Parts: sequence; C-alpha cells; structure tokens
Amino acid sequence: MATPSKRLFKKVLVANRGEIAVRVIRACRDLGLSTVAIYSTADSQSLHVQMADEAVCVGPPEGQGSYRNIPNIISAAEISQADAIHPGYGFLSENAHFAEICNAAGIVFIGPSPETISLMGDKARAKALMKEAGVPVVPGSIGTISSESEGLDVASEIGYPLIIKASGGGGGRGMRIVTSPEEFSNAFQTAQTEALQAFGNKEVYIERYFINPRHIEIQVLGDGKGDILTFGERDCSIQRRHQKLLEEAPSPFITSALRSAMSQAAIAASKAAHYVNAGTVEFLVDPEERFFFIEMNTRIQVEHPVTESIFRYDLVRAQIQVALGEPIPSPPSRPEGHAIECRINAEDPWTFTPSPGIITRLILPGGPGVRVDTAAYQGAVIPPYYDSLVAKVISTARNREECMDRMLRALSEMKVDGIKTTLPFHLEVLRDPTFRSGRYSTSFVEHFLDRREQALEEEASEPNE
Amino acid sequence: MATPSKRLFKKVLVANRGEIAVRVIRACRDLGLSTVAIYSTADSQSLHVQMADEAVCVGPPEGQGSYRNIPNIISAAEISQADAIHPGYGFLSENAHFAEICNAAGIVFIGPSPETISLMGDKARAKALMKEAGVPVVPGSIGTISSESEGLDVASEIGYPLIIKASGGGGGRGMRIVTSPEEFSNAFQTAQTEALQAFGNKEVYIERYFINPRHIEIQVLGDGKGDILTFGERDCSIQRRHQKLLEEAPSPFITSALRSAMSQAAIAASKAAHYVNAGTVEFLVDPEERFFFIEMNTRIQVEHPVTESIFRYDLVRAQIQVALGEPIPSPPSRPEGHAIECRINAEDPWTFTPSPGIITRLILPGGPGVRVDTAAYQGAVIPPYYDSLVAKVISTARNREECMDRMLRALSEMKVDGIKTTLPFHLEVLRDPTFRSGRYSTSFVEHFLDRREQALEEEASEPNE
Amino acid sequence: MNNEDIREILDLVREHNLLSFEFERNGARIRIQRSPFQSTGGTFSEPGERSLTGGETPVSVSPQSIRPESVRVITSPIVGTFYRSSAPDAPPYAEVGSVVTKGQILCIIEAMKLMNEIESEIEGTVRAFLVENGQPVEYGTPLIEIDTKAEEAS
Amino acid sequence: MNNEDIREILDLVREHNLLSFEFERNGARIRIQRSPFQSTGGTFSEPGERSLTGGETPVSVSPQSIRPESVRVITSPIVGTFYRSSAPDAPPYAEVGSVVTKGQILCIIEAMKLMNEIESEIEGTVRAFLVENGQPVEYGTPLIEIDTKAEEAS
Repeated sequence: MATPSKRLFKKVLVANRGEIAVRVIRACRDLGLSTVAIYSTADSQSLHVQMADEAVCVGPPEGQGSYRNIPNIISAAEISQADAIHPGYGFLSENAHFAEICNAAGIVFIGPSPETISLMGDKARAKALMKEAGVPVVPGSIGTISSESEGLDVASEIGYPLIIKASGGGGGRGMRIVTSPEEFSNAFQTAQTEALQAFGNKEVYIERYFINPRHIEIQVLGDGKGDILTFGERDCSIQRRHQKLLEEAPSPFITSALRSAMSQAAIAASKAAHYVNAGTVEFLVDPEERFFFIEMNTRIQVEHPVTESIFRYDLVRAQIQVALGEPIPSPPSRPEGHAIECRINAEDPWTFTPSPGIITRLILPGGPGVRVDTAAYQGAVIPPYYDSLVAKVISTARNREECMDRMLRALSEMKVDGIKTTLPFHLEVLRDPTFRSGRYSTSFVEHFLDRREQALEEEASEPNE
Repeated sequence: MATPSKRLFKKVLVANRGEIAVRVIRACRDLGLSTVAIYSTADSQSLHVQMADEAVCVGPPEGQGSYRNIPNIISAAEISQADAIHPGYGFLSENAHFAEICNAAGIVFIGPSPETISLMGDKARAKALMKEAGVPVVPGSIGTISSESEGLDVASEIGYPLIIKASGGGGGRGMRIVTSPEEFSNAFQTAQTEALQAFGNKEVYIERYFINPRHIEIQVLGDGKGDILTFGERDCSIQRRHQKLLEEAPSPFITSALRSAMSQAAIAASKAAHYVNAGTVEFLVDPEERFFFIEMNTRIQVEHPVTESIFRYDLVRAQIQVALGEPIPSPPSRPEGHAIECRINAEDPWTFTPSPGIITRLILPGGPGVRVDTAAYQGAVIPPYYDSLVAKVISTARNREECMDRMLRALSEMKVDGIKTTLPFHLEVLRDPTFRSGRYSTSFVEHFLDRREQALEEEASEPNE
Repeated sequence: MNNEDIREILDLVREHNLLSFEFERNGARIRIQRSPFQSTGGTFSEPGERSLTGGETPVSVSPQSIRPESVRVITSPIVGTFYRSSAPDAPPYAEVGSVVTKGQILCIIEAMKLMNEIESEIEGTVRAFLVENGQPVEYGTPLIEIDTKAEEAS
Repeated sequence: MNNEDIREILDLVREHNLLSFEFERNGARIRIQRSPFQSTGGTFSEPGERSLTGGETPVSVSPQSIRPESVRVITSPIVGTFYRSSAPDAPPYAEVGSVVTKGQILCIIEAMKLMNEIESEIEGTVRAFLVENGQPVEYGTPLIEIDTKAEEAS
C-alpha cells in the first residue's frame, strides 16, 4: 500500500457520520491512512464506526452535543493521536472557528483556510468580493439594508420580483419574495423578525428573484499551489424547499460555451478567495442563459459522485492529497458520458415526513454503471436525530437517456423495508416527461407534485364504470 | 425507456441463476426488455427470481433436472411467451444442441450460431481451423492419437514436457503431463481410461506442456454484420486447479505490441469461425512472449466486468443488441486505467471446500471505483448444488497499484457471516509481493499456498521465547 | 408420531417462518432454523415476483384448504400447458368424483408441441382439479387431488 | 418431548429472535444463534470496532460485575484523558473507600490542554475506579463507582 515514510499526517479523524463518513474512510484506506470515527450514543452500531480503525464516542444523540461538539471532537483527535480531521459536509464542515481550532491544536483541517471559510460564510462579503473579481452576481443591495425606505429605493433599482434574505442565514429561513412595491413594507418587517429569531441577527439584504431558474454549480479544486482545477457543472435544480433530491452532470441545459464561461467565473471566484481544496461555486442560471453567483460552499458536496463518475476522478482522495501537500492527478480535459445521483431519504415519498427506524431488509442495486454510497445495512437503525439520507445511488452511462434508464433499473431493484423511503418519488420523477426532456427548473418538484395530486384527484372523482 | 415499436424480441428468458442471471436481467431492464427467470426448487427465494418480471420453476435442485433441463426451459419460454433466451455462462451456454432447439422453436438464442458453438466445442477441430487461419496453436498432434507408437512419434517431434488431453474433455480431467519418453506409455493408457470414464470417449491428443505460462484471453464481439471488435486482454493466470480466482485487465505482462498481435490473432480466429456475439479467445503465453491458441469460449465469461470497467462498455447489453440486430456502440480505441476482479466464493479460504449455508449478515463494499455483481443478500441461501460464487468484486482505478489498494480496501470492508468465504485468501494474494510485482504465472496459486503453509509450519515450530 | 402430528408441526413451521426444523424423541434432540425475515408467508412476494402459476411455491400441499390425510396431490413433473382432454372436443380424462386406477391418464401437459400424458401413481377418487384447462404450469405445480380413502369407500 | 414442548420452544425462539436453536438432552448440548436484527444492542461488535476505551459501549453499567442497586456509576461527560490527581506528584482526589460528598472533585479529565474537574453528583463511598490513571476516555465511559449505602453504613 502507498505509505510514504514521511507524510504530513497518517491518521485522519472523520468528524461526521453516515455515508459521507464511510466515503471519507474509503478514501483514507485507498491512500494507506488510518482512520478514527466519532459517534454519538445513538450511532454506536453505525457502519462508519464498524469500518474505521478506531472509534470514539463524543456525546449524546443530539448533534449539538456530539457531531458539533468542538471540544470533544478535538479531544477525540488528541487521545487517538489523529493528526488530521476531515469534516465531511454539514455539521462543522463550514465552521471557520472549528478549522481555526484544528490549526491551533496542530491538527490538519482537510479543507480551505479558516479565513476562506469565514469569508464565504458571510454572504454579503462574499458577494462583494465576487463583484470585485468580475464574477456576475445576483443583482441586489450592496451590503445589508437597514431601513424600509432604503430598501424601497434599492428595490426600484433592481426591479420586481425580488427576494429579501437574512444576512446570517441560509436554508430558506428569513426569506420573503416580493412581487410589487405594495408588498414591500410588510415583507421587510417579517423577514427581519424571522432573521432575528432564526440567526440572532436581523440584518437582511435584497436580491432579484428569478422565476424558473436553474441551480447550476461548478466543482473546483484548489491544488494548494495556486492552481484551480474545474470539473464542469452539476445541475441541482431538482429541489424541494431548497433540499436537493436528484442531481445530474452534465446539465441537459448548459451549452459548452456557457460551461466554459461559468468555469472561468468559478476560477476567478476561487482565486479571489485564495481557494485551496475542494469547493463548489453555486450559480443561478436564468432561461436566457445568464448566470449569477449565489454562494460558494467550502466543503465537499453531497452530490460530488456525479462529477467523479463522468471525470473518473476521486475528489475526496484529492482533498486529502491536497491537505497532505502531495501533487494531485490532472482531470481529463473533458468528461465522458452522463451521471445522475438520487438521494434516497428515509422519508414518506410524497409528504417528505421523516421515517426513522430499523432497516429490516435491504437489497442494494449493483452491476455496471451503478454506484451506491451508503452507511445502511440490513439491521441498521436510521435515527431520528440527523438528516434522513439512506443511500446515494449514482448511475453512469454513455448518454442521458441510457443513464435515466439505468437509474430506473437500479432503483426498481433496490429494496428497503422497515422504513419509508423516497424511492417511489424518484421512480416517478425519472419517468416524468418534463424531467426526461431535460427542460426543467428549480420549480420542477413543486409543479410535479401538483400535477400528481391533480391526477390522483381526477382519478378518484371518476365514476366507476 | 427505449422501447422501439418493432423489435426482434421483447421478452428474454434468462436460462441461468445467481449473479449472472441478475447481470442479464439488469442489461435487459436497461434496454427496456422484460425478463423471465427460471429456477429450481432450491432457488425459489433467489435474487434473480425476485428481480425478474416473471419466474418459472423448471425442476428439482440438481442442475441436470432444472438449469440443464432443455425441454422444461424451452417450455418455460413458451408458456411465458419469451421470444429470446440468454444462457449466461455454464449450464447450457455452450450447448450447441440447446441453441439449435431454440432456433427451431422460434426463440432467439443470444449467442453465436449452433454451428460455431459445436465447432469450438470440439477442441481438435477448433485447433485445426485456427492453424488454417494462421493463428499460432499449441504445438501438438494433428487430430487424435490412436496408438501408443503414433503418440511416441508425435511426442519426439513436439519435445518434452508434453501433456496428453481428452478430446471431448475440459476442466482438468483426463489430463496427464509427461516429462520423458519413459513415462509416455503409462500416462497414455491412464489418460485414455480417464477420458472414457469422464466423457464416454477415449480419444486423446498431445500438446506441448508449458512451464510457468500465463493464461491470457482476448475479448471479442462479433457485431453480426461481419465485423469483429476486440477489447484487449484479461490476465487469468491466478487459478487453482484450472479455476480462476482473480482476473485483471490489462495484463501487467503484456506489451502493446504483443496485445496488438494477440488481438489480430483473435480477430482471425473469430472470422474463421464466422463468429457472432461475445466470445473469448484463450491463449497461453510463454515467458518468451510467444502466444498459442488454447480454445475459444462461445459465451460471456465470468470475468467480463474487468473489460467492461476499463473500456466503459456494457458487454452483456451489446450481446443482446447484437441478437436484436441493432447497431452496437464502438468501444473506445484504448482502455483507461486498470481493473481487477475477485471471485468471492463460499469456500474455505485455504482448503477451498465448499461452504453452503445461509448468509446471516452481509455488508457489501461500495464507493468510487468499486462494482459488485452478486445475487447474495442478507438472509439468502447458498445452496450446495451449484458453483460456490457469492459475489464478484471489481475495482477500477487509474493504475494497477491504486487498483490493488482499492480492492484491498473493498474486500476489507466486505462482511459475509454464516458461511465461509475466500475473502481471507484474496486479501493475502493482494498483499503478496509476487502478485503485486505482476510477475506471476498460472502456477502462482500453488506456489503461494506452499509458501504460506511453510511459513505457518515454521511459525508453529519456533520455540516460544 | 402420526400424520396429525406431522400436520401440526408443518403448521408450526409455517407459522414460525422456519427455514428448517429437526426433531428426535429419544435423546430429545431438537434443531430449529428460522428465517431472518419474520413475516408469515411470502415475505418475498414482490410486485416483480409474479409466478406464472399464481405464485404458488412448488410444494405438494395446497394452501387453500386443509386436506384429510388420505388425500394425495399430483404435481406437475414438467413445465407446460395443462389440458384435461386429448383434444378440444374430446371428453376430459377424468372429472371430480371419477375413480382412477394406477397408471390411468389424468391429464395432459403440452410442452414443445408434445402432449405428455400424466398418469396417476395411485388409486382413488378425484377430489379436485387445482388448475384450469389451458393454464400454464411450472415444475411442481399442484394439479389434481386424489382421495385414496374415498375410493375404498366407494 | 411432546408437541406442547415444541410449541413452547418455538415461542421462545421467536420471542428471543433466534435464527437457529439446537438442543440435546443427554450430554446437555445447546446451541443458539441470534438474529442480528432488532435486538437490543450490541450484536454488531466486530473486530473492526475497536473503541479506544476498551470497546465498552457508553452505557453506565459496567459489564464486569453485577452491582448492588445502591451503587451509582460516574460516567465521563467529555472526551479526554483521565487523571486521579491534579499533578503527577499530587495525591489522588479520592481512593477506594474514600467517603465523598456532593460537589467534591473526584478526578480530572484533560481535554484540549484544559483540566476539567469531575465532581461527584452524590454522596457515598468510592467503591471502585474503572479506568486507570492517564487512560483516554470517551463520552459515557464509566469512571468511578460510588456506593450510596456504604456511606450511610460507615
């Protein structure tokens, strides 16, 4: 196995759980590094705990006391003599303070610098920097809006519809869409109140609101030596309430000219932020093919496997290699084929209510062109405390048509008993003519669910013949 | 899904069980074809039965009465209105009579013509044809040897060591190695007797016997329109008693000049046999890089996924497309990266005694670059009646080193409880310096096991300090 | 141990979803193996698993009714199409209530254009036909019930 | 052994979620295999699962002995290194047999260069130390047993 004698670190603590912890452990193994899992008392039987070389219990089930418990996690690295930490996604992955403490404790944080994380975490500062770097940003206020009258002035410049967003926020909270000046006052006050409640900070800003945009992101990788590699785009427009449910690469909508322009913008954005390691630059693309920077995620994304599949490139391995100061392989100049990821969640497929429980039977799909990233096994528990992701199924094929058919096949052979999953939802999406046409936007899921409900109602009201 | 209105067939009966039945069902699904599984009474809970659209019980556990029961299988196709049969590997896959009956019953046999199967099944006829086509064959007798004195004459031409083989045989039975003229008489008589007992035919022939050869095979695909595509080689030298245990592609031994020469020979061989559909031309390659035709397998091979992985080409799908008369995609001109397959069998890892039973716990490996082809699931039964293959694990990476490490990782995260498996054997092989160097021959496993036993004995005899 | 005992044990085996069961009276040995899936019957009956003959597993016990121990079930030895007569206009070989003798033809199973005559292995009275005329059958499909006692009584 | 016995055994097998069960009376052989599913805790303890603190799952019951109900176990509220005294040359905060009061310091857990004092939540007598001085502990590791009754008695 590849074990150079002098390496910057040899043992990686994986500060996460579920499939991403399993994913990171795999990449470490491939590189000949040993691994330490952390777990909450609810996760003592989890796959990542079984797979790692060592495991340390860091707290009670609630994430705040365990997977977000910085002192216990740093201490776990110290007692296990782990000299690096991979944060995965979620939890502490975009916590600049955590990255700083790692550095102070002499532990390599596998990710960008605390400064970069902090900069990109402040949406207003990030936007200002991007504007400076010549990256198109969503038209909106410069910095935060302090008063209603200032807001109305800015609004008349930007035009309607617009959206009021919390400065410190994310995930849909503290957001208000305004379609006319009459609605502004009310929406502004509500947004401020919500922002204060949710994030302890009532600052808000205003942006143009797009109707039927696409959510497109560019994968970047800063090699630590000043170069930024890009890996094309992922289309993440299939979302429900800002939760991505299915991603694909390449986007059926993006032309090669647009891809090239967006990649250049992503490189400019990354260079402006002195970006090191894997990151994602998120854009909104309007129907006229104009793109606008939304934010940069300073971590590995859930949907990274679709990029890995068409570039045949191990992004998590590269993350670790960058942190090790080792050279990383060059990606091929152009990707091959098409890849789709379905996030199979432990949720009711139509109400999306979480469905934690024990997996009493599990049959995972396989064969050519099918990859599964999961921490699930028959007998495993999906606890109610964390996100409801059960498995990511990734299909790869020569073209989009074959890729969708392969995913349909894979999902139809997958069996999960004991809990509800979103498998039926994904199967219907993959058969939906709008989805198959590739002409969809971020409002697809909403419309798809409306269409479905209407069809069911019509069916029910039809007289029996 | 791809369902052209006018297709030569729409429903495929899969005349097999286990992972290859699952593999064929997957390819059919990807192509929008419906599937019929057949099963013996021992297999009613098998994964291929669960996965297929329909299933027909064709007989009792013993293969002769079920998976080799031609009337019941043809009848199963008739009652289920399946209009094509995929034979998989083993069982009836190289039975020319079965292919003929399919044709007579108006059922498309997914494979080469009965004539080609019959021709290649007769080792002596096949060799003669290859010689004619200019393909180097293992030096040996022309046709069978009827008397001892004729044999001695031929032997002095070929030189020693040589091997006496049964004309109708295969799988190691009726074979005798002769290292000097003194041994000839005795060995000749024994081989004749064994051949008669095993195959009901005492005819034997003589070939040069190679010491430390490599077993290299070339994947071909006759497109049905007169063209033969080739997909490079697979190195299948890791065998125990002619049972392959691990395969890789490309071979660490084959130069590109040799690959090209062998591919040309494989094309010549296939064209001479008017070959249609997927097939494999097997060669012995001696340490001086001379190659000699052994035989042609007129079916998909167990180890086809390693070729699929480095060519990103779905061979089973292509088999079905050829049978449909549809055009097949061109493979890339050169493969990318390296792939290894481990056959995880339900056997004692050191004595290779079969270990049928119930799989009480199953955790399959996953993540990037890992493919699993299996019919196993937690709770599944491995019956004692058939081959002991539990799962094929295929790892793919940029180069051989990374590929071996990835396989080590994959196998170390795989858990199979309730039965014994060859996982420990494979893990040790993947760590063995000779294997890792790539300089091995078909005698590797024998020597590896000897070395291992010796090391264990030495360990045991060492005084406790 | 009589047939009643066996029947009871079989019911228990089914009820408890056992994979195997051994038992010995003297020396009191017992050995039980359960399926890891704990539902009763057909845990694996999935939408995908549509058996052609109605999803019945090929055992010679019909699930629809409890049979008296004198009843024997003729199962299909081959795969094909079940016919009760030699031709569409010919009378059926046997009907419910028919008394049959050993070796008597009970029905035909057509396979690969050949008519395979299925003979009775026992003497008795036809109690029931379990498959409709013209239906496909697989290996082991229960075809006909024959009551051996009823024959004696008649 | 009669059918009633078998039925009773089968119920037990189901109740205990066994996959297989063997039994012999003479020579008294028994062999049990449990299902890895839906049991309560701990079936999946694998070689790979090496916990730093000796593989104990973080429950506040020590596996080494059955404790009188008067005994309470102090578990670690944080991850770190366990010390019985404030410095290498200082005397331990408590020893086996020490009578401790509510709020009294029992030990220290060092984490991120900070010394975290662990106080007793109860009054009683120290019955046992479950971790050696200088050993790493995880969240929930049982540290010290305190006997509340022994204190009253002393």
